Amino acid sequence: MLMSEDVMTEIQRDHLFNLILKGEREDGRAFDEFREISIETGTIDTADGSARVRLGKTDLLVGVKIQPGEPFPDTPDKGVIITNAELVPLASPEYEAGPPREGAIEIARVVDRGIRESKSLDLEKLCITAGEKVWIVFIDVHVLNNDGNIIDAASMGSIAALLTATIPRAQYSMGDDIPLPVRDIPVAVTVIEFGGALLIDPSLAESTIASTSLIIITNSDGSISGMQKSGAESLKVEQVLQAVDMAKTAAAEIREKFLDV
Amino acid sequence: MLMSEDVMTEIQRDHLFNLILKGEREDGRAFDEFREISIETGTIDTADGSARVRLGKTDLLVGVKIQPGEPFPDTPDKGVIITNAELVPLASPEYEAGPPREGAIEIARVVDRGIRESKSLDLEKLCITAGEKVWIVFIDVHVLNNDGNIIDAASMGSIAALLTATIPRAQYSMGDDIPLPVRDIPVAVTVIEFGGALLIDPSLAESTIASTSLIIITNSDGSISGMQKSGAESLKVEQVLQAVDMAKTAAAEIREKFLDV
Amino acid sequence: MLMSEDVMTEIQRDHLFNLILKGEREDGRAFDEFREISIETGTIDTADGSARVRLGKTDLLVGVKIQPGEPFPDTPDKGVIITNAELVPLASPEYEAGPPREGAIEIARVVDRGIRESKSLDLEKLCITAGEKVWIVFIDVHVLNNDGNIIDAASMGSIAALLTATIPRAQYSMGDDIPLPVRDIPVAVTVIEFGGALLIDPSLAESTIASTSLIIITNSDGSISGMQKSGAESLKVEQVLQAVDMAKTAAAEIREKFLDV
Amino acid sequence: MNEKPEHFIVDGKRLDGRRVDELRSIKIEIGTLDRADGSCYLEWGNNKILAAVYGPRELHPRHRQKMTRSVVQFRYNMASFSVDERIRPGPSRRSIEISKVSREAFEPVVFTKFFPKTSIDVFVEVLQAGAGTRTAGINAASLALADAGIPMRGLVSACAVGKVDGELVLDLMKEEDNYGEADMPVVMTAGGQITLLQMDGHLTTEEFYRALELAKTGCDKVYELQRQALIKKYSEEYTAEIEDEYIEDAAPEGDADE
Amino acid sequence: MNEKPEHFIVDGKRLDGRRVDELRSIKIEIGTLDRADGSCYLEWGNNKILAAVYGPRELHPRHRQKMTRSVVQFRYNMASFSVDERIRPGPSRRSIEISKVSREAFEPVVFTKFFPKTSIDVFVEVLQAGAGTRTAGINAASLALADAGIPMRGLVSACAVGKVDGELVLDLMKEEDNYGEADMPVVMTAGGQITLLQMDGHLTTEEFYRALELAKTGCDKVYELQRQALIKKYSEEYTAEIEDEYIEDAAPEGDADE
Amino acid sequence: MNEKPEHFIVDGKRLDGRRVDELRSIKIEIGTLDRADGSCYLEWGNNKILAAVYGPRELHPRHRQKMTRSVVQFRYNMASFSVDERIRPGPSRRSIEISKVSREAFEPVVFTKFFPKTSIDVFVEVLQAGAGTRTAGINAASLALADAGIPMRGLVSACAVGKVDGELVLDLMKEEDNYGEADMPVVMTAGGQITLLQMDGHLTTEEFYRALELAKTGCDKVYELQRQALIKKYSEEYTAEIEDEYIEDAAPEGDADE
Repeated sequence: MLMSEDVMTEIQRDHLFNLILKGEREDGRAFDEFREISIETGTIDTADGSARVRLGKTDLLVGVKIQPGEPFPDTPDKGVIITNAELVPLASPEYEAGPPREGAIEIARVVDRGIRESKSLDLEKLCITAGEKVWIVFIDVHVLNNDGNIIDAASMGSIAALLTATIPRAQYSMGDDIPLPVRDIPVAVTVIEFGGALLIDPSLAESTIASTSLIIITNSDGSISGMQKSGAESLKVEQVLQAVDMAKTAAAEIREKFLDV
Repeated sequence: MLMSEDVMTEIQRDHLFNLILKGEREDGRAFDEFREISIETGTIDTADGSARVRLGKTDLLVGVKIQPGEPFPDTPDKGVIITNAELVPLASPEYEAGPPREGAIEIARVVDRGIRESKSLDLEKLCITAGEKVWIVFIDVHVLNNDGNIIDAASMGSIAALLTATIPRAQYSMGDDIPLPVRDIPVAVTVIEFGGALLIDPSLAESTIASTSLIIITNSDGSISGMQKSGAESLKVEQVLQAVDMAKTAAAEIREKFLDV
Repeated sequence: MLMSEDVMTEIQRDHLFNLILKGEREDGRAFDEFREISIETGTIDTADGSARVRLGKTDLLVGVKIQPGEPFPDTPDKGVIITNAELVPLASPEYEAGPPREGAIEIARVVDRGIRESKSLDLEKLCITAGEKVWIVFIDVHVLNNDGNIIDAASMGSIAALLTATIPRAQYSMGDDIPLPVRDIPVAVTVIEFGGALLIDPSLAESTIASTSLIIITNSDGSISGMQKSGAESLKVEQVLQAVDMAKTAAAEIREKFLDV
Repeated sequence: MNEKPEHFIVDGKRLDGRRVDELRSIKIEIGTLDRADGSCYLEWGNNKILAAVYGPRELHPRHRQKMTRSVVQFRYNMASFSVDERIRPGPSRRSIEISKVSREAFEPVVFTKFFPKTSIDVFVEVLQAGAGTRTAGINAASLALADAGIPMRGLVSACAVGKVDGELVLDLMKEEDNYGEADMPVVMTAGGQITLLQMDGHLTTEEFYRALELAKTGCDKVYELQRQALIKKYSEEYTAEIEDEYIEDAAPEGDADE
Repeated sequence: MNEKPEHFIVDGKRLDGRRVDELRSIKIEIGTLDRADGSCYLEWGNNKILAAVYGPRELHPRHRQKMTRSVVQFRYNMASFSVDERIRPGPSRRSIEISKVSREAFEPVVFTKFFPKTSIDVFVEVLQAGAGTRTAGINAASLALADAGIPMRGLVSACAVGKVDGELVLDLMKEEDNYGEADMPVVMTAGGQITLLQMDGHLTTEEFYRALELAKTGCDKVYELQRQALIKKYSEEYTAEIEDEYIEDAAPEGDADE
Repeated sequence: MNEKPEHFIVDGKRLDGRRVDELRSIKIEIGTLDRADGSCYLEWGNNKILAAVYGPRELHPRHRQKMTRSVVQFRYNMASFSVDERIRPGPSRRSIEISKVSREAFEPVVFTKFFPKTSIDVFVEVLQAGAGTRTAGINAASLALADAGIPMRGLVSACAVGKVDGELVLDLMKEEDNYGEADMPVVMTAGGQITLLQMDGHLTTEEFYRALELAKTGCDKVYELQRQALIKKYSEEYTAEIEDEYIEDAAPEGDADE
């Protein structure tokens, strides 16, 4: 290799920075513009709900499985949500096999909190016998191709999979299958800061260069149900406020175009 | 070290190859001849069945423990077989402490399938209370000295240990102890291909040189209940057919001489 | 680094050795003298019993949690003691994050045996429903600053925490909280051998130099309930006998001054 | 899980209407993943499989490097939602064994000597499982390796033979796999060399001989589909490249640097 | 666990008597641990927290070293007895996430470029947990870094804002945390730069703006307490050093070598 | 598991007929394993134990190598079928502690300085457990080390003393171990230096003094058996070597290269 990775990064950083000064992005998008989005539901027959999301070249699958199990001791009359993200080595040369690392854990936990805190699922309706048996909703995010902004794709995929999921009551001799009751449609939007500018839906190159992002999860009524700064740089209060506005607008558009049920 | 391991291997390969051209093996055996076999049962008092197998200098112990436990959800009225192989570092300079690696897992799974697919154990007779309690049969292969062909030795040891095993009903206040019901005697025979020739029961040197083997498990009536190609080379159809014949003949002999009950 | 760690150790060894020849220790203590001891109980509200022990600059916390759980199958009518020691990397540059290593395991097991073998806890009184439910007593040793002799500090902390612990019966609707019944006060004293001399309560420097120690756990009546030689050197019989006498005397003093209830 | 059917073959037709020597429908897409050096998406009956290849690339940790050849690595993994009962993520004893025999199915055909000190990493993700995931995964991986431009002696093709109602059948579906009398996955080169062979169940020697022949016809059919998919892919790419060039030529030159 | 109270705020007072913009009592001790390069013990309401810093020190394994900067590592850990129900020792998904965002709360202010190839290791042990352990841990860690003499752009200060009974409140206590409508931990520099921001729950945009302002006032208060603790520590040490010198001077010279 | 017997000693005899200072029967085979550099199979009462030694050999990973000495490693392991209730394979807290104290029982006698950068690896497998596996394992390991030709100051010998019915007894059997009042495994050199000492239970100081004396007589007896086994092994080998030479001489010279 003639140039080290650091040198490559330095050159790419300069290139992207110069573009941004001119108000441009490498792929021609506006700063507040998502890449092309495609959400396909019902992809996986073995799941109780599923969605394949493509965000530009980022590609992932969310599978929802719903099975009876024990409630947590401190919430005996509520169903349980368990969210997991697998960054399998098929999806990126940077991913390695092994137990989930902090990146995968953060993705799973942020997606989980978005669903949970928006009260999108009515957990009390997922109780079968209080203290004994409740429905466990497993949300598994399986990344297939990482071209940046896994979080937003995983968030879209999760809510799309839940919206189309069925509680498999017949399989456990508990009556007819019914749709999973979903009350709200939280949408995560990631905003990165770079050279003073704010950009949504970072590509892989953009997120490599600008390591700091703010993930904002907003609900149908425009309220916020989750937020997470991620990355090694700080943000100014004004930037945070502006990011929230950008996220709200983008989320509303995504909700309307892709998650309308 | 003056010569690298690779050079050593090269020399040994040439030596073995030249021998084979002459129809000979390093230890003077015929191509279709096992090393000396000794099977001693009832070796371990703490086990419910046990066998120590010596195959040339290969030495291992199989212990069978039978304990009550829960059935698998999809076979509520059947007992459970759990097979495990421990390649402990005492047995070979190549073995390391730690969780089982693919080699140990393959050995356990092939031995397990031999027992399972031959329907040697009548799993329905191992049911105590359907859906609640069945006998779990643990087959533990403990390798003591690896001088090649662990699989065949483990297979002989497993069936020998099962043939002499007792269901410890008294210990669990379920009546008198009874022999474990064994219906068939599957025997695994490993055949390696090297320089166009087929050899059974490879020594350690032979299996280092000729990494590809075909393991064939045959039953008392000559039928086949398991097969596994292992190793990085391919085999021709004719070779596979010839290997099956060699394995059948050798298995019948082993069954008659060492596993006659 | 101009001097390697080995050289540093060599110099320190010589220094300590010369001191000992003169009957002295680096910090001015007599050979049979503990460093300053402070035991504070009830430190942690979330625990059912707790003690913070300072032994010179060594600093640790013992927390006792008492929860209902299942008995061991072979002692269906007895409570359970589970002892664990966490050598967290905050406490020493030598400690690393990860599962407990042999050092932490030895500490936990020796402390555990001291409590167990002195029959300090009446395990039969910790039975709730024989064969089904008993009180599990978790003793967790959390090391905060390792300046040597963790074992003795952990032993003092454990018994101090148990002496002030409460069985939280109210929390589980089983009546009023009652004190945990403690019958004896075992005390561990560590003696190291160095240059022919015996010293109690080794500082970190002393225990680095003289790797071999004898831990002696004695009870209120002067009897011995546990002993453990630790380290790579051998001991003479006379040394062991003398160490037992030193330990007995020191333990009696610690018991009287710090664990009198 | 479904109950065991009374008969697997009625009037020469199987439960899904196939003849005994007929494959389930197969759909192949080559090069579906952007980050991988080669990739393939494959549907086979109810199986949905993705395979990706990375490499040759430097192998870490270094002490695992081979001075005279590349190391082939293979990881077969099931998505937790790919089966009826959710499975815990991470390797199982089953997936470790499948990974091993799958790797060995490729080692005879990959020219590893060309790339010392490197690894060639093959990843198979089972997105939806419906009997025969290992053979489906190997067929996909074979094409992903070709797509990555890894030099090989040729493709390998995989197919299973089983026994139901005492008859040998090609390419088991789920019920046949669960309740059948034998299952024998086979991987072959176009020339009929066997690179993977496993068998569970109960076959007479004579049945085994015939099963191997049936497997050969299955592998041949699969090979033909693989070959067509590659031709389609490469001719498309060829067309696409021409179009791209045309477009590039048409664009004003100065833009390229922006 | 306590039941959800009917009202969290009565007559402008919270369950523990505080006003909505009032912090719980905070107690700070700097330099409590002998082995660490820097340390801090902090009580905040019912939280009891220890933080220690080691480094800059050589980073192992070597392949994780950075040639141009130091690597900040952060480990948040809860003692098994620190909560109501005993927790198993070792990292959980929650503690791994907290460790990550806490590390990122310090990376903007630590001058890592001064110490290539090294690590700066921050360890936080929660000895007793009572709502807000991550913010308490970060405040303690901030002082432990200062105590270790690690060059920083300045301290960072942490505080959470929440919502109960529809009102924004500063520094949640346990009941407010368990049953409240939102929880938003924030870490700021003295200049108001945000180095950590998380939010769970439900806030309108307008509420969020106000919550951020309230967090700023909380962080400012915490910063003042941190500053005072450092001044107290360093003036004490200054005095102590003078005394030590005096004592050393007074001691007979020959003794020092023994 | 057996019930606790009413009396352990009746008319001066123990449950198995032994006197209080009598050992269970011991059977020793040296050099039973082919691959190991040294090995020993030992039966002691109901214990069946195998020990093997590998080394001195290069220690991996390298950063664990010591520049001035060899590293002794010891792994005590129980076969899953070696006890009444099957145990899960792999290390337990108990086996990790036993491995540690066993290693330390050998470190005082092995001349580690002769072999810098290497490890000497001792493996003990408990095939059948019947009270006293750690002492049995150490006795076997001692002979395996000698068989491997590892230079040592001398053998070490191990024996336990216990207390039942208020009396001290040598070499506990299972019931005495399970229900006795004390258990004290001891390892000594021939010169009476103590290299392992553990004690669980309840002993007065006076009892402890006597227990240590009793342990010494036990270790002395074991030492004698170990010595005899070595003599027997080496004289056999000596004879065998002479025979081999004779045979070699008798064979036609040309054959050796085939």
